[in-house]
Amino acid sequence: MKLNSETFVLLLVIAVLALVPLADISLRAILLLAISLAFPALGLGLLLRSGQVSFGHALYYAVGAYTVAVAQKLHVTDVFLTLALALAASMVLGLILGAILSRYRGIFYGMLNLAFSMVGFTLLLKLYDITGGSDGMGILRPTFLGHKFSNPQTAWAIYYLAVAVLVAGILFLEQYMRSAPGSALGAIRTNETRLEYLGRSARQVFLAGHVISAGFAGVGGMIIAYSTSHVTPELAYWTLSAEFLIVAIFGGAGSFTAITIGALAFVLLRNLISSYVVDAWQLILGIILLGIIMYMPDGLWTLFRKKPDAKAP
Amino acid sequence: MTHTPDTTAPILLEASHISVRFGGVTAADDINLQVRQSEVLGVIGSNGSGKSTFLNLCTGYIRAAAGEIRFQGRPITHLSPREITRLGIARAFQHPQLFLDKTVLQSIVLGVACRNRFWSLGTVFQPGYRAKADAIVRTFGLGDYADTLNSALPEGVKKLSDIAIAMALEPSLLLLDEPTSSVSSANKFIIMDTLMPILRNSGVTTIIVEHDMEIVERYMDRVVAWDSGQIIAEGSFSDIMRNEDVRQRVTG
Amino acid sequence: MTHFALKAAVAALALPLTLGLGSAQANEPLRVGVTTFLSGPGAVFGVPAKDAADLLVAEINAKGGIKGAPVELIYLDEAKGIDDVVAQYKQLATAGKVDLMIAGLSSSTCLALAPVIEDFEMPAILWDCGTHRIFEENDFDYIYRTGDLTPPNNVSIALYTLKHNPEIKTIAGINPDYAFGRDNWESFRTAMQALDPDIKVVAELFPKLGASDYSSEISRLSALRPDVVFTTLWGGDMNTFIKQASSRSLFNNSTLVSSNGESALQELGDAFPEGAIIGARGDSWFLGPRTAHNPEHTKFVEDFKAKTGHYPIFPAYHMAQSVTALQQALEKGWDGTPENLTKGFLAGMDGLALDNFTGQLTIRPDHQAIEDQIIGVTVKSPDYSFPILKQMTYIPAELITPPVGTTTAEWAKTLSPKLLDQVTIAQ
Amino acid sequence: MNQIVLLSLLDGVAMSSVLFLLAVGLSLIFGVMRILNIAHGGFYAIGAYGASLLGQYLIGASGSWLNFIVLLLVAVVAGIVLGFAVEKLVLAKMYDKEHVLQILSTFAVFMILEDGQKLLFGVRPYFYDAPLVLLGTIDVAGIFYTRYQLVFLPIVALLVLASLMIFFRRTQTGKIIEAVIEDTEISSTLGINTKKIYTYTFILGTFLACLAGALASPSTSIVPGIGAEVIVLSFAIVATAGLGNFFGTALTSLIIGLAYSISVYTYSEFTNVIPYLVMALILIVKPYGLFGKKELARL
Repeated sequence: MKLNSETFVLLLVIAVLALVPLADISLRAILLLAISLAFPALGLGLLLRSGQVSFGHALYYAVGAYTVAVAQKLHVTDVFLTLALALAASMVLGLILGAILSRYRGIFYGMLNLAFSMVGFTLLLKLYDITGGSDGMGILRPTFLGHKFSNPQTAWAIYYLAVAVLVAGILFLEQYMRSAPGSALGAIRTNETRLEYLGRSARQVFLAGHVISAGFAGVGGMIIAYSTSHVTPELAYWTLSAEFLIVAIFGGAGSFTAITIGALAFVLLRNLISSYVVDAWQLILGIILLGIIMYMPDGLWTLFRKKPDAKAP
Repeated sequence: MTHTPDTTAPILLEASHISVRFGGVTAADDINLQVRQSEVLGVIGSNGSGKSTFLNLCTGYIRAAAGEIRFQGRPITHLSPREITRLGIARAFQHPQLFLDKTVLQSIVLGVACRNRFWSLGTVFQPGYRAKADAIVRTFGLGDYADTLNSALPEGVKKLSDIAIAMALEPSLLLLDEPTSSVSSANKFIIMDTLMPILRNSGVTTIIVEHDMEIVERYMDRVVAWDSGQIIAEGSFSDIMRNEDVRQRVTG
Repeated sequence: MTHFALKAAVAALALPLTLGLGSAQANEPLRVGVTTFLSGPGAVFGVPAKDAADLLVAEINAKGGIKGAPVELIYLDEAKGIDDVVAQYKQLATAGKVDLMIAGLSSSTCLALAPVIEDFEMPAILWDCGTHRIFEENDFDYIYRTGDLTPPNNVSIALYTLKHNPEIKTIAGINPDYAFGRDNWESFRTAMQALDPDIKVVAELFPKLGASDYSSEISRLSALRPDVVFTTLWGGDMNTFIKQASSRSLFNNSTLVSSNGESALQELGDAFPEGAIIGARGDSWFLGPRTAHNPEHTKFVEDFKAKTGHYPIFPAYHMAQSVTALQQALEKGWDGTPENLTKGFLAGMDGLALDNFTGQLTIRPDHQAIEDQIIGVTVKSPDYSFPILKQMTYIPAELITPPVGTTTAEWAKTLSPKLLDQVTIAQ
Repeated sequence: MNQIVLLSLLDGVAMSSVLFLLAVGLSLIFGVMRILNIAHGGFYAIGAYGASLLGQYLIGASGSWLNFIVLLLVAVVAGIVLGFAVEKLVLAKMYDKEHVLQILSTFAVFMILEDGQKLLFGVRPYFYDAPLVLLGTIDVAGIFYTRYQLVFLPIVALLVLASLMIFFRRTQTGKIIEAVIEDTEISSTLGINTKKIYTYTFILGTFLACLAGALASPSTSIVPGIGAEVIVLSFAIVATAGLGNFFGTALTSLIIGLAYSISVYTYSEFTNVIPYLVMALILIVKPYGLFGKKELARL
């Protein structure tokens, strides 16, 4: 990866995530929340490359979170194992639903995602014996390869694990966009016909994108589960899906690093605002969002983007 | 520029008794046509004569009501465009189908990747693919536009870019739909003069649907004249132009 | 729109301000985290409890605090969602900004928060939630419950109901779709059927918490015409259900039975049906005969009325129980030094027996408080703008509470019609 | 058994009429403007809060026939003010933007309205059922139904449907809008002033949303977050019907309403999932909804 401005910003983000909590421990939780939000937003960022939006990715977020809870119920407490399980569970569900969803584009893709997520939300609410209904499920302190650490140690370990996974995730997405299936994602937006006439299935390309985005949402859910020690059906509610989308747009569909910054900015901004005025966060966010949509449609990405030469020489 | 057709060359594509109709219009009526290895076949006909239909039939875009199309001896009548493409039939479009968010080079590299190992996390700009793509860009004289977004290309260049992407698939049969339509008469020869050598050197068999008689006369080895879903004449340009019908119904 | 845990961080940024004030005082203040519903439908329950807590803590501080340490309350709003409350608590605890917890109006909050608090080894009192699962499924060292648990609430009202009307043959339940609702219905149903095996259950409805419309459910209940409609809907949900049901005359054919109905009397006023059998989830009620003539109680009721314009409802009493229990425990067991706070609290809570204006309760070895249950029948009163209770009866705790070490399920099996003979209700 | 069928039918009809009023405005706006208006939920909530608060304030718990004037008044005023403001201040600037951004802009408006309500009306639940009590109840097979839900709401729903039909079939403006629904491109080339039509349509849609809220308020308790609850529900209906088709919307409302109430009597555990199950199933079979057209498939 050559050191262009974007790489530099990424390194900066990593440094911030790694060092700030050491300076002020009470920021650790906030940053962890931002990270858990960044994952689904990154997933949606990938889908935005194909010009598609989902109003239902909270479903995969919730699946990731509940996987941790259910795994613990079955005495699987290892962090790395639950990470793998959350990833697998959300991707498998993504594959099953994606098999249907990949036929749809635009509003219908977005709406059908919404419908599935609301079904999931209601199931989590109603399958009382498995999910505890609206009580949700508690998450205990996990083990690390068999070691159980003290409460503070565990918190630190989970935080840095999350940071590491986030960086890995960003690097993966950037590599994916350099690969053939990733580069073909853009074709979903511009010209599926040509893709078909290059002998490749637009539907499969889109499905792959959907499954990966589901996986990212799932990992985000796994992190939120550990950071709050409790999961509830709210994690699947549509407003959360919309929040992911906002963060993605906030950062800008053009750059995964930007989306990560978007998540950080989003959460920090929320805390700042909420600590001064009660019940006005959504109002202010709404106004900010309108501003970004109208005057900065490419989000924070505009700040350090290199546009490919758009005019003929 | 035209070559005398090699009648001994093996048959690459064979359409037998192909019929298809849309509503009342007969687009193809019991068509029989053979295309031989490495020839450049021109399909002419008035608008709505069904000449473009033939390309759509060959690529599986529309299904024949009756008859069969064989490619390299293998029936392709019921295959999807994707499957047919995978067998080695590539096409360009009258209205170029381009990835408007990609540069010319990016699109061609993606084309090369589609032809080779597509499902891999490897960078699409890997040396192997890159070299192939660069070669294509060079031969098509697209060097100046390599890093220009397709959306920003002038019309004529769009056409070339569209064909270049098709060539990235290294097809054994190339289908071109009016490659010089909506191009200034000055540029149309430039396009064809870039294109033909490439086709000749690569030895790719080509079917060109064309309504511009100058182009047909200059570049086609063999011509079939199409009218209301039927082939009314077949042979070299000069041959079929002796045919009264053709002069009237096709070129007239 | 629930911001679940993300909102947690609010606390982190907001708290330094509030805490700054506290630490300015001479003695290190006791920083007590309190979770209750401050907004949403639950506020109908949670805000009176907050008022009671503020009232009592003001008194305590006016008298010099507990062992010289002023008490300082840090509220967490349960309406923001369980995840949010847990996350906020973790923030406070991690940053060392809270010493004690008074937690859990909602059973969901208790089930979620208790293990986390225990993990931080922080002393805590569960003040209102009723779920029996707390101490039956866990063995907590740091957590006590001054509020009582679900089985007594419902076994007592089942006994009362059958005493009041032995002819009951069919019952239906409509309860909120979470631990509290399901546990209450479960223990009421089993008690009724144990006390009278002929009783049939005709419907078990669990509308989701905060449902805004019960029309279809009411149609179904009206169609089934059960002798008893049992509900533990609460707060805004209770109000909505009762109003919608009353306007459709559901209670002409069915008796309303609610083990937590007392809390809805003042909210609903005359919309609340007469002849309903209701409980107050404990032995405290502002007109309860036992405390009616206790001057402390009179003062509490008057202050509360002056502060809020309402009479205290049972959540207010539950909060009062936990605050006074906390005070009594610390004054008994704590030497006043911050480092011994936890030890002192645990020592003080063990075997604590409370007998004050809130009524009587004793802490069992399993950290669970037990108390009698006051039950009555609603009747319109010239003196109040809302129905009050007649035929008030205290059902003794020992008859209706699973003994230590016995799970509710096992204990429920031991219930039999014979139990009815040991109870007499006021006529 | 028959009784159950009858009752769930009655409940279903009562519910369907609310669902229809809820969804038809959304459907109309999408049909004409191709915008999925998330703010719709916020408009509904404001209609509900406005109606019950104003009723309480002006008339009081006793209630009188004026209540119905108030219901309508609130819907009209809120509809015109909100509709005009949002269309002019936000949407007018969005028409040339990507569809994703258009949707998000309406979501931004939705969020602003959500907190606006909290600041204006507080967080305690409201329940003002005077209009409902006023109309009294009727006895069907020994069950008491409120005339309001069983008679009044369905009639209003039918009136709205009828007047929409007349408006679109008979009036000039209606025909023009119809044309726009059929094909935006063509209509603009026909020199139809789409801008003006967009404004009218959005105001009309907003009015319908506020009306739905106002009419629903007497039979439901109004709490923060109802907007979010109803918007997904109306999305489900509109998408199932086929976006932009409000006759389909009426039918779908009926289907979902009935399915819902039947589930209360049979599988009450899964009542809340019914609308989305219906939607998912129908969309899987008919990808563009019951009455949808393919051209809507692309953003």
